[in-house]
Amino acid sequence: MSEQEAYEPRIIAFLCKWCSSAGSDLAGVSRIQYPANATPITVMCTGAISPMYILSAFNKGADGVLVSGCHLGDCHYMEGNYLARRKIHLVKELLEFIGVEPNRFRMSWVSAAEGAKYAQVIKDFVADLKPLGPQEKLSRTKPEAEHL
Amino acid sequence: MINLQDLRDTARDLLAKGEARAVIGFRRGSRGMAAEPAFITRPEEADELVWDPTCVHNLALYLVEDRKFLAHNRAAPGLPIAIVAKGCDARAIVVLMQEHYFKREDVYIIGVSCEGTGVVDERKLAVHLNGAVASNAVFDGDDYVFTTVQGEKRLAARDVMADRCLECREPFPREHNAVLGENKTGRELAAPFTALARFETLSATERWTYWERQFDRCIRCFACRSVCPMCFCDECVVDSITFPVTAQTTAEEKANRIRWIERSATRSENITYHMTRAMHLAGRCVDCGECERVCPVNIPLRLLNNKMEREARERFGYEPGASIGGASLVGSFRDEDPGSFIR
Amino acid sequence: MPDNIYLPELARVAYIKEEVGGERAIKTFRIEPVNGKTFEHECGQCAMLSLFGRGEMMISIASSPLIKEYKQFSIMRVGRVSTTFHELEVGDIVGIRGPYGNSFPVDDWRGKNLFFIGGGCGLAPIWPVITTAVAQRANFKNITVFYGGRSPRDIMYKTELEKLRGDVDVHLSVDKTEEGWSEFCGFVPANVMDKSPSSENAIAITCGPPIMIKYVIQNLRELGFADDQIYTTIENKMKCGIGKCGRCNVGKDYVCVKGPVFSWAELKELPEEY
Amino acid sequence: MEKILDKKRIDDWINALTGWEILTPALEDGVWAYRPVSGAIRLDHTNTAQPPKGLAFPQREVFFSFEQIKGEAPRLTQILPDAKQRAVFGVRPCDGRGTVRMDKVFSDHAADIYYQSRRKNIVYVGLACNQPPGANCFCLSVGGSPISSDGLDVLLTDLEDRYFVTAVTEAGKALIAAAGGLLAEPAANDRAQVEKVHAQAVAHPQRAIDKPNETPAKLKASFKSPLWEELARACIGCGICTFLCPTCHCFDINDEVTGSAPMRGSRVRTWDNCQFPDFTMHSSGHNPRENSGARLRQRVCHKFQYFFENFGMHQCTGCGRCITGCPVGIDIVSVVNKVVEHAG
Amino acid sequence: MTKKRTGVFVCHCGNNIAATVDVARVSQEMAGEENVVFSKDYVYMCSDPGQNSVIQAIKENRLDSVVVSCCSPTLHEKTFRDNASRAGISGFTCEIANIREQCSWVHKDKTQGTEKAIKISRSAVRRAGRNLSLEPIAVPVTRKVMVVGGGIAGIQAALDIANAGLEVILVEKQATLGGHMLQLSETFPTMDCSQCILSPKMVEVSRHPNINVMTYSEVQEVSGSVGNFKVKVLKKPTFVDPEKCKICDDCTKVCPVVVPNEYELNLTARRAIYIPFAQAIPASYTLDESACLGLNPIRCGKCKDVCEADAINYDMRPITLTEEVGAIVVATGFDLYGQENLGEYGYGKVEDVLDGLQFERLCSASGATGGHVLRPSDHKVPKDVVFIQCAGSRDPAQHCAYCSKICCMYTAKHASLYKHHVPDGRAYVFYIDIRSGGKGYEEFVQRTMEDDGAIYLRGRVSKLYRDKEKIKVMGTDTLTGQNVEIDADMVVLALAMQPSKGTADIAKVLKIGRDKDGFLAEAHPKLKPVESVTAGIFLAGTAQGPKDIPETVAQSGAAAAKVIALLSQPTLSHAPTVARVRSSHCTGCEMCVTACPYHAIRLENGKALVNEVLCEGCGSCTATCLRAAIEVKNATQMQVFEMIEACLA
Repeated sequence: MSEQEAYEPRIIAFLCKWCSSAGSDLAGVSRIQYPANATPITVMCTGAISPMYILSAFNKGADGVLVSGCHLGDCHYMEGNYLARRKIHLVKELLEFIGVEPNRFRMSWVSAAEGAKYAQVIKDFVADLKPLGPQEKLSRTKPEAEHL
Repeated sequence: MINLQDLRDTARDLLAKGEARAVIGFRRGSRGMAAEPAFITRPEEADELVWDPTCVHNLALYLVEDRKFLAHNRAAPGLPIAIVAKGCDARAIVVLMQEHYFKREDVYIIGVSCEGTGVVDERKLAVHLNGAVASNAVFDGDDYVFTTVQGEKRLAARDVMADRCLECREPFPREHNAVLGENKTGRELAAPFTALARFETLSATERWTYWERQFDRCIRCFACRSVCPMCFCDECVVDSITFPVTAQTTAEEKANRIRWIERSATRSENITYHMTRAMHLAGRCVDCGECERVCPVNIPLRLLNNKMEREARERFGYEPGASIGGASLVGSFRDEDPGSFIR
Repeated sequence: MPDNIYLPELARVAYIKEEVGGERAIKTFRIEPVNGKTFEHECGQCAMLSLFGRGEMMISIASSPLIKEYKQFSIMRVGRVSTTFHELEVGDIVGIRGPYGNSFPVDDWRGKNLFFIGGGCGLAPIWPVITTAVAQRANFKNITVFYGGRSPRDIMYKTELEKLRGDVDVHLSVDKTEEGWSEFCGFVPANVMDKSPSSENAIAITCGPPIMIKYVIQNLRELGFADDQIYTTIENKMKCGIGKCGRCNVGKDYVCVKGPVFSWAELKELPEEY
Repeated sequence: MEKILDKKRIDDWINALTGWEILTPALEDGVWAYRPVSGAIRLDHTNTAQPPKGLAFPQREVFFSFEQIKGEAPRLTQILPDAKQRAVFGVRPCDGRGTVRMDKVFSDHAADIYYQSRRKNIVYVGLACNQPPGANCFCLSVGGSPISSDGLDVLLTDLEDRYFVTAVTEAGKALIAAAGGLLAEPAANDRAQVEKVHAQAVAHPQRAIDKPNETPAKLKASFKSPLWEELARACIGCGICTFLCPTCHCFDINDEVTGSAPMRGSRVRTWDNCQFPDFTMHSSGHNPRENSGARLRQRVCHKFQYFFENFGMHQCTGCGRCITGCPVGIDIVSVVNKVVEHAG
Repeated sequence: MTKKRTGVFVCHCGNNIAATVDVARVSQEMAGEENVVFSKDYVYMCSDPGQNSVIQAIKENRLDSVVVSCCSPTLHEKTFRDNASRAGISGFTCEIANIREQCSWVHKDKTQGTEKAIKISRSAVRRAGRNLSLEPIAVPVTRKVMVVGGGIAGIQAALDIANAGLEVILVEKQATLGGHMLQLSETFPTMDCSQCILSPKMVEVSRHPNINVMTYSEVQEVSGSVGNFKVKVLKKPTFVDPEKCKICDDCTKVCPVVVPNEYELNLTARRAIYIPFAQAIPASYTLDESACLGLNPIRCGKCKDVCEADAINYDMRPITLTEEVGAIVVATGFDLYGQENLGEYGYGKVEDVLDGLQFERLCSASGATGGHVLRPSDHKVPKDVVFIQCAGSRDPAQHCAYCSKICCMYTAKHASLYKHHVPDGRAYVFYIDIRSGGKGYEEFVQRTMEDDGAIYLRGRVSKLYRDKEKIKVMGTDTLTGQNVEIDADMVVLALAMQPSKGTADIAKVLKIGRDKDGFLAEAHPKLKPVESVTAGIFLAGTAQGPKDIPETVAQSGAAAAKVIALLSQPTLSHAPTVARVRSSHCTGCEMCVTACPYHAIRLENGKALVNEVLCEGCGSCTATCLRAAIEVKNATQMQVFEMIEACLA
């Protein structure tokens, strides 16, 4: 088995409780299989996801971070995902700006009815991450170059 | 062309007439040609004030310090505090007021227009003076004139001007009580975000190699944070977590401080620190460029903040420091915000 | 001095007692070396306790040097590390390094009257001196302990203090009295004035909140105590314990090296940065 | 031991030093910094932005790592820095004298093995300042000089086309020896020229502390002076002055957690700074040095009074970095002068 | 302060989890966690013995927090929180680790599955380790209800609620109650007269001591939350005092202004002052401000002059009333798919092409033609009438994707009504297929075909145009495959049902969601069909989706029952997981205030202050605050921080 196949990216998936987490539940109920790389962290709303969470996940060694919430207009809290969209956009731009591979950070809308989509999102994410190899740019777990 | 006497007279009158309890401005420093922040409370001190290309500091910071001082001593502001503010400084003051850090009536803004020029970048100047040391600097139209041991040296301002000034969107302090100098907004210097645009032509890998080198230099002196008027939090994500925020902070709170970022100047922590700062300044940074100026190891911090600022402008139609009222960038949204990146 | 001054020894928490409850609770911990042997210390010295993953804190050793099998610390819950310390259970392992700082010149005090004046958790730093003096009772003349807390509930070492009576004159006080409190009511300095001890052939050792120390010293001098008859200990933020990290620096001295014990004669020469 | 080295041959000398890591000043993104040598070496720096302090006393030093499995005793592993041999070229005399002061702190009493294991493997090849001094240099005021070899192992003096090489220590001699026949014996005119150059260097006008000898006493007398607060009014409490200082050694110790199942991490030392407001703050919230005035006083007095009282020397080498670097123009020379003058 | 004592319970869920997750290992790994003092796995945690073992373990081990690694929290979070409470600790200290839906059911590899299950459980343990023992917040309730919409849905709900002894405010936009049902002639399948069954209810409403009817009124603004809403209602002026008005009709006789009568679907005209129907409630005239010459005696004032009761008052002004209610029922009804949307079938362009409601009016005895079916253009009796079903429905390409559900039935009704009125006429019905689910529905359609002889043609109408007297209707009968061409006198379109115009606005005002078709969204399609996503706001009638009268009435009853159940409690309980301000960190920058979708935060002397009843705990404030000065209890940044750490440990 090639090196790339051997490497299993570690993904943190921030899911909103009402849509995406429910969506992933539906994927479960429908027994749709997808890779086990993503560990879900359920939050009340994507609007509650502070940019710190994302930076911190990378800092703690995540190879990829996913933020998933309700489609626009479906937010259980009406506006949370609109606020999130703006914040996440900025984080994404910033990460790419300093040269972090765009594929390491991803946002998606997955409704409670889109179990299949959730599975697909994870499949794609894992597939896109594998060629990139471990994330070492923001990760503190990486051995340190001495500071002069 | 600003007449220094007008500046001094304005300051003197404010103090003499008891309309301000102090004037924050610039005075001649002891270090070569450089000006330094001045805090004058007596009318006769007004003549210490100067206005020249070395008035680089964003004095808005000291309004924050003043607030903290008052809060610490549970004192009421009383008379307003007057401050000499360039275009960018005035924008910073507006953001602070937008965030209710102090009230409009607590500040008397003596605006100074940067007109045809901005302020000098000592690093650029050093190159032009190769070795010589300037003891004095004055504005002269679109030029700076420096006094060195070899005599006078006249340089086109734009050649030794700080990048932040070259790219300045508004050299005129829109928000002011009194203002000196003409409104030369829209002067023909470098377009805003020029450096940013240049940088963005690089590939992702090139960008990373660049930032890697920059962040590796950071020694975590936190000057970028200390000098920033927007970094007024009492507790910062990178502070030593053994430090109690206030005397009232409970043992519980101290024990439960989150250590987002270590104090070690390692790459991962440095990057996370600077990224966090950029995020926290998104929609608040007015590009006064102080962080970049003070950095002892010359990290181009403006690029990060500019990036956020341009996103805010172009994608969200948001302009920091434009109005005192109005929602914050991250506390609001528009239906037409970009969302194409979402799957 | 070990060759790596930053590397702590491991020690086991053998005994925990809650002295005082409430927001600023005080707990007493006995810790014994895991590998059987540990450093010796003198009265008044401190040790750096650590919880791995949380950090270190400098605490004065509250047990007498005569006790070798364990070291005792009375810790108030104020900061990050101390709060976590209060969560410990018997058997937990902590780190310890030391001893740091100078000590009370107990031997120079042979044949003298000793007055100990403590307030709040300020009893802990002078406790080793008291217990040592009592253990070597014959070496000293009268031993008197003044100690006070906000209320009866804030009195630490209650049972231990009771045990002292007989060997020692114990004068307790509380700022606010409560039902069933028979002893002095008022601040510690007042209690001292109330008993007005003689400065004759005497040494006064005081420790407690800065404000208390200030007035105690004032009163003692009124009672005729000379500057070199008065001893106290001061604390500053410390990180290294060996005069390098710069935190506890006061004037030319480092509290972790030249302190924490100072005679008033020495202390008043120092800049007021403690 | 004194030698002469043809400037063109300095690279050969460096190449001859096999097994050594060679650091030389390099201009990177507009900043002079010590970097592992690559290509032809440049020694035309006024001085580096940072002193070589970090080589023996890095911003981050790992003391030991720990791992704690629930119910078991924590496992501690001491981590000593790897002892690679380093030669640093182009160190200015002020920074050479900086290392002397660092040695005092970390080696005199309670030796610090982390500092020492790095320090003992570093050889400083100094370069005398015989070009006009930087705008904020004042080494002469603090007992130093542009040609001082204090704390250096080798001192180079630039004689236009060649270097006059003086070995100061045994380590220095060894370094020269390693070059074999590369370095020649100096001729009489070389010595004459060195003396001339040195004389000129010392004669260059510098900024000056007016009464260096009276300073400690005058500072002691000025502890309660209102001047401190006034002079520190603009201070923003950043770490530039101390982090760029060749002699500042204050540090913080923290536990860095890298994993939580089981809990593991390391205890690390990082630079800290007496100008940070929280530096001396007690857990109780009480802060012995509450305002920037007190903090400026601490920095100045520590350098010009306390250290002097303890070691008989100023803890300042006049490199002027804190002046050049200060974002708000706080200028230790004028601060000292003002306070001393004010003390009468 | 002591360490947390957490218990972990790992469920096998038979083989559902155990098949792909080594449950024993998960439980053993969790035992290694700092705060965990008890850890076990069991075959069915949610079974009675399972639940009891949780309660027992809590008591025996003095647990203060619980983590159950099992199925999705949506299924058993409540179960185990109740167990926790029964064991004497706060239910909010209990966390669910979803290792079934999010793990065992979606992975095959046991090693990977187990690893992931451990991560998920560990992060739940870390979170539980910092949970506060919270108890629900008790909220006093206002025992008063607002029903928005005075159609049959609103009327029914209002009556049911009022009869349960609660006060009701019934708000209707139009000048009369009744809604669309009042416009119908007969109702399928029983063919009883619509007005005859509706008007008694309208009267009952108007007379009911517990019901306050506000017609010609609109909801403008809603604040507050379940149990305590504050509603601003705008009452438009009718310029006629219903108390005085004798409905003598003198005023209309003198009114010089003539405008189309919307209540008659513009088949007839009315005056500027008018009464929508004879049976209108309130029984009073309304002066249409937009049509009137100017509410000014000098301009006109004829009506005022003739009114003997002196009921007319030109000085009436709009008034805004603020009502406090504990719950709201939204029954804003439907509109027909408007001609502005429907290009085909000459609707609104070709004369004598009518929509369903217009045809109802033609058949209605109270209608323009006095119950005679005459075509509008020339008042002749139409001999050939074409009925077109699914006009705008079931057409995802151009129009509504959904089926409007009632068209099959009312078209059958129309056809048979027509045949009763014009026995020698011919009724053609173009249909895609017939959906007649419902009691007696299929039989009704059969009767229409067989007894009344309506001609059903399966297929769509391809072309339709006016040809002098006639309307040429061309289409294909897909059953015979033949092209059909009919010279019709009249065409009736069974237009799609869509949410009434006001629905979008009311949804915005009430902050309740709408589905993709614009109908009000129910909280759960199956389990909460009459609840909106916002607590305390319920849905009834066609505003929620197309339905016929019996269904509407049933749903109204259901909504009423929910409201009654809700307000029968003395106090409501509100989740305690709400935002809390760390005022030592708050600088009063107001970012959270603007970010809060519930307007639950305000500044008070320079610091943010949370209204715990309004706060839904979404956490938008947390992510917006730069200083972590505001956090949601039991979902703090510290907890997320540690969960991230746990997942990457």
